[in-house]
Amino acid sequence: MNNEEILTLAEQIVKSWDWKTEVSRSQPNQLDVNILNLEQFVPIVVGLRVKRLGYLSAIVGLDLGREANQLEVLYYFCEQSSMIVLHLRIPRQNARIPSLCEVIPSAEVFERELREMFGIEITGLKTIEYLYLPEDWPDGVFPMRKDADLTMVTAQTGKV
Amino acid sequence: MENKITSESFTIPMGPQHPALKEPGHFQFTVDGEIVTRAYVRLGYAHRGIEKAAESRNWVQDLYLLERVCGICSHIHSFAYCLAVEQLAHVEAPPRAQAIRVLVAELERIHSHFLWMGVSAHEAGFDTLFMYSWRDRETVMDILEGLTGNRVNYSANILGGVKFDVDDVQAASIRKGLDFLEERTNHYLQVLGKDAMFLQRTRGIGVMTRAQAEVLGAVGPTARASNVMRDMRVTAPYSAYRQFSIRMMLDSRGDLEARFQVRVQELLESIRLIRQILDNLPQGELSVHLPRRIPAGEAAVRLEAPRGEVFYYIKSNGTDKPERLKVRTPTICNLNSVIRLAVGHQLADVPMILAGIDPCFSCNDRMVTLADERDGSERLMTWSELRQHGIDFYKQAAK
Amino acid sequence: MKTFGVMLPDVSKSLFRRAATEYYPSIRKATPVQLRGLLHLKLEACTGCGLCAMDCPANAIQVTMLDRKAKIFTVDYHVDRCTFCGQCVESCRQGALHMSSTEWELAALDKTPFLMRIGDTRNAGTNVAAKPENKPAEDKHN
Amino acid sequence: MTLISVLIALFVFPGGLFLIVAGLFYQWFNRKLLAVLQNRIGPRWFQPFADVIKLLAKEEVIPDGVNPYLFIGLPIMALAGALTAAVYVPIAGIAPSYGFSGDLIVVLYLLSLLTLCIGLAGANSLDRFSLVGATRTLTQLFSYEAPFLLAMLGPALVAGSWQVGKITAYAQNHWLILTQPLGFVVALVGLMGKLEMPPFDAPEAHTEIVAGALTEYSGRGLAIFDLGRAVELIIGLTLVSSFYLGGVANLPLFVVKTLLLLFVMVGLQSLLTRLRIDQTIGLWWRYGTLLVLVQWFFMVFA
Repeated sequence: MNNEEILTLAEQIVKSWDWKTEVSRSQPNQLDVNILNLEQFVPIVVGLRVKRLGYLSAIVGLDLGREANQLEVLYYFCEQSSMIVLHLRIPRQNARIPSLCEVIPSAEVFERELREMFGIEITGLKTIEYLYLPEDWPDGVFPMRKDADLTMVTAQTGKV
Repeated sequence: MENKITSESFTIPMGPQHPALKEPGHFQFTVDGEIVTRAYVRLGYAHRGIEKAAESRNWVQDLYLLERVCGICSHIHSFAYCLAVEQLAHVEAPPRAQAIRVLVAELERIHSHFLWMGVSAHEAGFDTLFMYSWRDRETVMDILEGLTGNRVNYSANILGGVKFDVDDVQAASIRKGLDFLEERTNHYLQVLGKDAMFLQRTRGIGVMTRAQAEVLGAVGPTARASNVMRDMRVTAPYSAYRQFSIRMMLDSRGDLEARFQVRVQELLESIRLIRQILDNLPQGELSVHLPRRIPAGEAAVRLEAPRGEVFYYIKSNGTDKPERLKVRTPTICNLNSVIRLAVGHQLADVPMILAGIDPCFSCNDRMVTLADERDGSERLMTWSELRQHGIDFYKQAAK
Repeated sequence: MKTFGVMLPDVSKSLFRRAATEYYPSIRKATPVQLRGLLHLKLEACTGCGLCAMDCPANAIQVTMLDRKAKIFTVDYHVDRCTFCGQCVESCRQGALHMSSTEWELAALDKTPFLMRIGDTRNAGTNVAAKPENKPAEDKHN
Repeated sequence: MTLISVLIALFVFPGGLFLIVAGLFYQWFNRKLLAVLQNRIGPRWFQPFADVIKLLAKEEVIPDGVNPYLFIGLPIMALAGALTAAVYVPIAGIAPSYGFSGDLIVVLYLLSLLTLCIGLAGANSLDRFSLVGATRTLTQLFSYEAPFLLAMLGPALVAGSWQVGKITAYAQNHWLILTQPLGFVVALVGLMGKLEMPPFDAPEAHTEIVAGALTEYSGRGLAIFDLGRAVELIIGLTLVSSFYLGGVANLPLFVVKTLLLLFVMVGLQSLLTRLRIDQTIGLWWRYGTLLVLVQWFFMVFA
């Protein structure tokens, strides 16, 4: 399967699952899928998995800022030189997305990272201990958010 | 360290400080006699907050910050960053610069694989191989020093190109070094494939099947040793790899021996590629100019680091600083596999299995320790503040 | 084919060979010309634009403009912060900066040699020892 | 023999002080040669002495939860055992000071006392690395002990005596390495196992279990264990060289023979990869013991 076939097939899968899903090509080798309904997310991933369209290369968290009041999560599925990117947009408050661990075991570390860095609750994630942050890290401070108040952290922990 | 001995489980901690780990990471192995029954990992001891710190530095400064994500594969990080930024700015480095970047990347791969060979031999208790492979690694480090001006953190890249040229004198000295390295690599191929005592420690140990490797998301030589075709240089060629193609080294056995074979054969392939580049170095400029403000947009690049696929995501908002920068290093993918592979093995094999993926903890631990709200005018002030709080962005974990 | 002692040739050769380890303080290897060592500034070429300071990833260079018209400025070079990446040399449009390939043994017992103040020091108003000759205090190359 | 000469023999030469100094010198030879074989510079001649002096001067930390008497007593017992063994062994080309019928067995078990003490010391401290190290030390002890013992009994059998002095006297005229080559090999490799040299250093494999049984030891205790190892090294070398390499003749010849043996051992160290503990046991029981038994078979029927 070459890149074009991979991306076309992926587009078909996504479209056939939910015809309203926005799909675009920002790069020749990249398919951007804007998932509007969180419930569609896991089934689409399963669809991609079944057809062996890429492995999960990375999960990127984004903070779109206070004005947008949204967080964005990008899932990069890569095969050869093609990239299928699933975009999830969620509100900053009570951010919650489903876990992919059941479908893709290797998603666990990425999701743990996402959870502690952005404060996005992952439904179905089994291990919720900190992967990177220290044990005494204060609750409710998510360092990768744009407005994270980290000077307070320094004062509290008295170190680093 | 409190003692947890119950009738069933006996937990052995490895790390954060442990002789088997050249960097801090924490593993807990529950053993039954000598057999590992459960493994647990905890990272973050070399966490320097690079991703967050990158958001408060300008595009040029980030280049050097990211080079310090890892001390061994430093070039590939700045390479990936440059590619992503150049993609955002819609420019492409001149062909000669691209070739030189790949040249340094392959030299770095040689350096990294030699280093890894020594470390794993040391884990296996074969110190002679360790000493010899590190002695020979000096050759490639000398080459890199003569070429770039530093032994680690080469700083070969600038945004839009490279800093230096390769002249005939340097090419000749590189070739001379490569001849020696090739001879030594062939010798090590013999040692690793023949030495009965060493094979006892590698053959059939830590076997990862192809299906496992795919499910656990292994990348790089670890995946290729399990016959998974993942090599960005081949499957998604970038930069000068489009002109200078490389062969993918695969092995179907999936054990430690296969990982050794794959890496050592990659060494030979890298040596071949470097010679090819030196023979056909394109003529032209060394760099193009990039604006200080990078146009808004998103870019994701994937490159093949010595340890596997490295993933960079950069989002620009049109200012002189990146909006978001995400680094996914190969070790984090491979660590998954090692945790699962260790179970059922002898405790004595665990360091070998760990070393088999060539783990690099400082690569993993990047994101956040502390950040700074900083603008240009307060530069020195915040810097001293940062220093005060002791985040060692620059004095990062050795390696 | 499995055999024992495959490294025997290496080991036996070593008996008659000088150790590969460097005898560092007693014998110094020559450094390559490319080596990025201590930074040097040609004051007469410098315009005090501050591009080097802006691009320095370690904030090792500080340019203080004292009089913009008369072009009186000081350049503080913090050797201890410098990561020797060479970006300032690339950034400088006047070609006023270059890095020495021989001055790399920069360790010192106190911090004074680590701050090098180049330029007009009359109005600097600090008590930091000025080092106009642009060199660390001890010359360890003798 | 006057009291003074006895005391000198015990404390200065050839026992006691001389033994320790010589042991440390042999340790240096081991380290230096290994470094040379690995194309390194290696330590200078006083390094082992400096190590021991430094350790002796350092504070000894007794961890919580251990029996302090055992913790302090075990290293002393180990060193004492090794030094006692020296009395029955022809050190430095001088006939053993004491001897009785069957002292060979006593010597071998006094040498094992060191290993036993290390194992107990590991088991005494509650550290997990120590416990694993202790288990491995003792496991390894049981694996090499039998073949090593059998290999040392080979010369005793042909000499017709189990007394070190008499075997040595017999070996003076018979180079047993020629008649019992297999026994010699097993004895030499067994000695490496006894001294926990690579490739038999699984009990202290530092990439796995830090320093094995002695992880918790520091300062004086560690120094004394180190001295014990040094003494054991020289006694072991003396035994093997005097049994298999033509007995003892004089001091220079003794030094040449033992250093030659050490040279071979260092060569093996540099060429071999550490064995896992299960592989060590397999090696000794499957091959070591078998080799010695084959040797015995030939001795008995030929």
